[in-house]
Amino acid sequence: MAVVTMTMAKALNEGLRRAMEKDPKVVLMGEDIGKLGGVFRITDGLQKDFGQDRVIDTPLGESAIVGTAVGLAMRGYRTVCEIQFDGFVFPAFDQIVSQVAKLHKRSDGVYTMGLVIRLPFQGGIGAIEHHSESPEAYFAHTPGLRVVSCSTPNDAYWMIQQATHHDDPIIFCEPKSRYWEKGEVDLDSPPHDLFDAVVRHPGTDVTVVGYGSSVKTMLRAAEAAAAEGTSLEVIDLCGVAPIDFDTLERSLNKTGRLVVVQEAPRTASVGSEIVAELTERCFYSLRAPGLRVTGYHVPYPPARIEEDYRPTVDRVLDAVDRVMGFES
Amino acid sequence: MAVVTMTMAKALNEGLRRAMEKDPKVVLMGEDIGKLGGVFRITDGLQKDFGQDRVIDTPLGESAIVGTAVGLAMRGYRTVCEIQFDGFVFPAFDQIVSQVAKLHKRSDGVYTMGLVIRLPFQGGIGAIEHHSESPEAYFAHTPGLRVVSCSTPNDAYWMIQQATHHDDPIIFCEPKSRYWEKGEVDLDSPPHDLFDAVVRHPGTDVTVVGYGSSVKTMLRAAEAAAAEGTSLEVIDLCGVAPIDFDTLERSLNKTGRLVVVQEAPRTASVGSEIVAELTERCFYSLRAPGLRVTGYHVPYPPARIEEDYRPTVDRVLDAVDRVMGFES
Amino acid sequence: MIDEELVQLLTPEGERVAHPHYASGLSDEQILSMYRDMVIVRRLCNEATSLQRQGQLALWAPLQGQEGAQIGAGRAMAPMDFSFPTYREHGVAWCRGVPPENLLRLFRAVSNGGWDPQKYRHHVPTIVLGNQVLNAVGYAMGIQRDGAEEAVLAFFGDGASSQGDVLESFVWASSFNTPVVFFCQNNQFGISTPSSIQSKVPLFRRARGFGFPGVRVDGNDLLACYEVTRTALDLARSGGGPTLIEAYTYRMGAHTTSDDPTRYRVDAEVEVWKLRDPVERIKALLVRECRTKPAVFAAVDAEAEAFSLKLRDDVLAMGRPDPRSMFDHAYAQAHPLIDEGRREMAELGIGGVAH
Amino acid sequence: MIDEELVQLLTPEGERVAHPHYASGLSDEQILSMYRDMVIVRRLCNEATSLQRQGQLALWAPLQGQEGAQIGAGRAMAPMDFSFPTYREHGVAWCRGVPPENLLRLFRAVSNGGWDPQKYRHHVPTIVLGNQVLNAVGYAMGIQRDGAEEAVLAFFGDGASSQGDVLESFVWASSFNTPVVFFCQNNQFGISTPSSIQSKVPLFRRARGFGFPGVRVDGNDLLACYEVTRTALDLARSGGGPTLIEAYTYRMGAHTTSDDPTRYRVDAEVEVWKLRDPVERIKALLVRECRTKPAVFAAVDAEAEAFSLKLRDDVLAMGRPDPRSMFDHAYAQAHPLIDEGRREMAELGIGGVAH
Ligand SMILES: Cc1ncc(C[n+]2csc(CCOP(=O)(O)OP(=O)(O)O)c2C)c(N)n1
Ligand SMILES: Cc1ncc(C[n+]2csc(CCOP(=O)(O)OP(=O)(O)O)c2C)c(N)n1
Ligand SMILES: [Mg+2]
Ligand SMILES: [Mg+2]
Repeated sequence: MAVVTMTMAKALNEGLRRAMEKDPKVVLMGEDIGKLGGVFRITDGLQKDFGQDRVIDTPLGESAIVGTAVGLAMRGYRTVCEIQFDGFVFPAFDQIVSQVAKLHKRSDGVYTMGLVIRLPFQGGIGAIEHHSESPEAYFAHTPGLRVVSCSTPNDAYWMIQQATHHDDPIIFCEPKSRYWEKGEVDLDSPPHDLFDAVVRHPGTDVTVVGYGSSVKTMLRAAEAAAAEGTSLEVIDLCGVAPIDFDTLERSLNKTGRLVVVQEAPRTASVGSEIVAELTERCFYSLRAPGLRVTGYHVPYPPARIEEDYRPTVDRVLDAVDRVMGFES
Repeated sequence: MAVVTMTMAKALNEGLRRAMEKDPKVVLMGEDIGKLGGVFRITDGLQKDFGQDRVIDTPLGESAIVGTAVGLAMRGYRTVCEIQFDGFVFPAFDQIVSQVAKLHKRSDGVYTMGLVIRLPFQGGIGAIEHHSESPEAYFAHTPGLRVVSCSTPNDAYWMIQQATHHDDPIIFCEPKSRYWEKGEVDLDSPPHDLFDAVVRHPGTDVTVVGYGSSVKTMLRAAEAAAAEGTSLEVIDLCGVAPIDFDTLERSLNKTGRLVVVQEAPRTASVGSEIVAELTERCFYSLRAPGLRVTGYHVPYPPARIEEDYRPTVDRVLDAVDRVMGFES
Repeated sequence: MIDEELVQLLTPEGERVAHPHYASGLSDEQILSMYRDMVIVRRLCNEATSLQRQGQLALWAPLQGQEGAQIGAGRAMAPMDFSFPTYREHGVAWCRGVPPENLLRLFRAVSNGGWDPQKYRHHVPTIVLGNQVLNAVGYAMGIQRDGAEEAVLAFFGDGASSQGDVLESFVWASSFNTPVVFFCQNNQFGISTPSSIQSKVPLFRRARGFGFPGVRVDGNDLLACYEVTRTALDLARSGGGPTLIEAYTYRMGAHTTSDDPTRYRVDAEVEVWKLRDPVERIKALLVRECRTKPAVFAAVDAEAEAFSLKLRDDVLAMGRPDPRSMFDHAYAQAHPLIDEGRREMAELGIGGVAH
Repeated sequence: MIDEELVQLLTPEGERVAHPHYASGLSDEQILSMYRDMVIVRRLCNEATSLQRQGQLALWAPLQGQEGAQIGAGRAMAPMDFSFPTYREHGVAWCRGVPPENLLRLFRAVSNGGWDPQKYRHHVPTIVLGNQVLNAVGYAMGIQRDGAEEAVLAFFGDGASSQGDVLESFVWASSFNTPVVFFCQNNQFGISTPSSIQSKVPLFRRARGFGFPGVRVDGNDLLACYEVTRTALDLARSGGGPTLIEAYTYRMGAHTTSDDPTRYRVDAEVEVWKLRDPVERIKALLVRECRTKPAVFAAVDAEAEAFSLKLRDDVLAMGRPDPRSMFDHAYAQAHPLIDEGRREMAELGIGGVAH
């Protein structure tokens, strides 16, 4: 079994390389992804090895990147689009919602929209405005789309391949603050199916659910809570839409307490969905209402104060205390 | 007290007229709103009376309609933008999310984005694709924006005025299937504040919450339920973001049971938010989990089968039965 | 209105005119066959309008006046070429072989598409203005990667020409030199909005500034539309890159059956354009030059009549879709919310036995 | 590279050249004063770059090489005109009177804006490429409605020129004949992407097809940039409608301090452009023609040096904002989720005493 240690950025790069090797119809498109290798170097070296026809440096324009990927999909190509930063996906929103999400249906299944839209998302890297957004709820809300997020190099390596070979359009959310953290990657077999939620830390008192950058925060909270005698079960969603509710339900039926963690603002979010759906599924098991630890309802703040916007270990523990306190 | 009977379409028209009379800085922009009076005739006659500078027939392009409205707002104008149909708001999504929602903040309060984006939304008129969407969750999720929806001519008349004079950007959702229904309009005083939820039918057993087109469905369900001995309290949100949770909470603390009705798909929706938030606020009052009666997780279907997609009285009653049955 | 920049091979009276770059190489048979196409799609359009009036269609978007542009462009395509229509290209769909009753499924509100786009190499309608033009450029990028000798014909209107998506398409098509021909039917209105609000200069001129040629053609001149489109498609297929064709024409009817054009235009204008009717123009040519007999025209009319009767029957036979079909093809792979929706509908007893 | 379409009033060596339509009317004092501007903003840029290297700024987007275009354009504006920058128009901001330390607030990540845009009639930065150009057209529509004699100057880059928003701006500006001047600095790169990928023909030509004039100006020629911009703004202010100015220039430095240009361009190219340095060009003119003394240049350098020291101090003095400030101005009117956020933060003990 080949296990290699690498960063998430490298794992994505290797995963894309492997997906391209496996299927000659896989092409990459985006701004500055060729010669430069992308601003995060995720596509580093791929244009050199696969040529300009498969790793395409595009003119500037997200609507066009996605809009042409739709046409390529009609022609049998699987395009992995890179959106340079989360905040720049909105010019493409119309093509995503009106075409990408609906064309499989509108063509009665004749065309599959097997394309991937890669979004470096969430904050925590000290960037300027529009570079730290968490737009996943918009896509999760949209029928026809799927959304995933990776939180480890191993998941990144495998999930980008699974997403590329998947026949539905997938918004692939990469927690950019984790790009440079290393981890072991098993090159031989995938750790789980693409949309499976993964228990990252087993526990018994509170089910804590999140994805992307929040996974690290939750794990640190679990450590801190353990020191205080509270056992957190940390679940990494991986599949943000659809959500693997069976795994969540199992956990919640055990713990009876739920905390959801996300950087995105709270209203009508993935966190809202998790709380609403699990309340319905596990009503009799619930010992407290599910709580959401989220970004505030304000535009993403300047980076110097972003750590007071993003969920912190403290805020997670605070919510844990509150759900634990509900019975006393 | 002047009370006049008119359609919601006419009420919006009269409301816009009054807003324009009151404030010369109010301008209207949109495709075909001038000479034609808009495809729904909401702006009928206004160009004739206020001139082409205040009722502007624009070139075709939603991003430009909203993008220029931002510039007009910087110059002190209050633009009421008409988006011809819900499904055509997405080309403007970037301007809405990146500029409209954020510029008040980015300018440290120097500029107010007091503009209104009118969206004829929801289905039920037998239209072709993209003419029956319910995109309100996207906007409700976005900090910096506000969302409202009217369900009666009286509300339409007053809410469009309140929205136009409001200093924050407002997505004004008009249930197009109700445009031609008549109701009494009190020309003298507004029925409620812009974001106030309104109890449309008092009841004691189940709190049923919705907005726009769903209000009629809920009221009919309340009638049917009453015949069976179940008393529904029907609440019209009016303010979709922010939501008047105090009113909902009061009702739910009384009934202990919640059903939310919306045409939009369920995942990460306004309905998810209501259930999640009210579960948190009213945990000990809840006798059953809040249920959501929504559109399915599919692209809006062809109109011949749309009534099986949109929440029906039957489906609402089914949910009512389920929350009523939870204790037995 | 008619200027020297306009490619014309036939006067409104059906007389041939010479053009320095274009000449019609169509045989009499071909012209007659295209005349037949025009008559049939016009008949189709009339039938659809009356079906809508009778409540059998939810909506109809008539093409009257644009038959010359659409049949000219549609017939200029090679079999392996691919077209991307809006919601009004009934004439093009006809040329591509889309069964007319399929064409009406959208308007009967029983489908959001209506036919197999791959089979006819004619995309299903795109209603969000401009979206399909970018999709067309992407499809053309696929052709390049496949090394195929094919071209794409992307349709849009004068209104849509203002949309960012259409304009970005110009950038991309030029940058990648894609085999795509942009076919803009300037029918002078986007619903009520005159094309002068979209552009103060003729639309075809826009192409130049994006680095590729633009041509304005008399959109009511079938022969000119055919030749200009064929030439542009040939160029595209052989690696010569994109062309923008502006077919200058006129929407004789309403925008759709929901529209009331008397609110924004005067009858006199419509009357003027009646004199430029693309169908009559070809008929005049056939009579004068090809000596086509009245019996032939009568036969075409009869065929169109029979065609429309069959169309009517086919439309009336289109039942309400099974509501459960809304779950089909929403996703290509299994999805829990689809399963759940199917289950819920079955429990509600909707749509017969659950599958 | 230099072609006859390019407006130039000064050779790279600082010698005057005649142009049929434009002539510089600037006095020696004005030229010297604009030279001073260029030196100071270049110094500002160097200081910001080293502040970033020292961890005092999160990012910096250098303008080196574009001083001629920016000071030329910025100084051509009338006081009541309004400018819409991207994230790189430090030179324009300087001309508008924006305090330089305010300019750095964005890059120190203590603000998403940084100054009062209304006070300086210079908008805060727009980072989503192209958005501001539509906003600028809207602002110009406001000017028209107010009957004011003002004009708008909208900045964007060669990369952004491909965005739908920029292209739609052209449509609207032409349609409404708005008093807006589009100023595209073609610095030949959008990060790593050469401008040839955005357009195969000179960008200024795009305007013509939208119905208004385009001009290409030597962006490293301060005098030409000034005259061309002033003329276009005058035209706009007097009802003549929009102009597109393409300032053909070169980004001497990296895209931002996060960028590594060695990955996508060769040193030789940079060296060539050093010979066209806009600051040196004016200095040469001043020496030769205005007989400016070395002491004057030394004084400017000294002033720039002092300026940069003060700037450094000002930046270092910028503390971390109160986290509670994130709730200010998120909305203009009361909002329950803002109140709740403030309350929650107070309970967490963040940011001192709750207000
Ligand atoms: C993005 C978008 N905005 C608005 C509409 C509503 N709409 C449908 S057709 C139309 C006018 C289109 O005019 P044009 O492009 O000239 O095509 P034509 O109808 O004349 O064939 C409008 C505004 C739409 N379909 N899509
Ligand atoms: C909509 C959008 N997409 C992508 C980006 C990321 N980005 C920032 S600058 C840049 C290149 C811009 O090039 P250009 O317009 O030439 O301006 P320059 O940086 O050269 O001044 C890109 C792609 C962005 N800011 N906005
Ligand atoms: Mg038209
Ligand atoms: Mg550039």
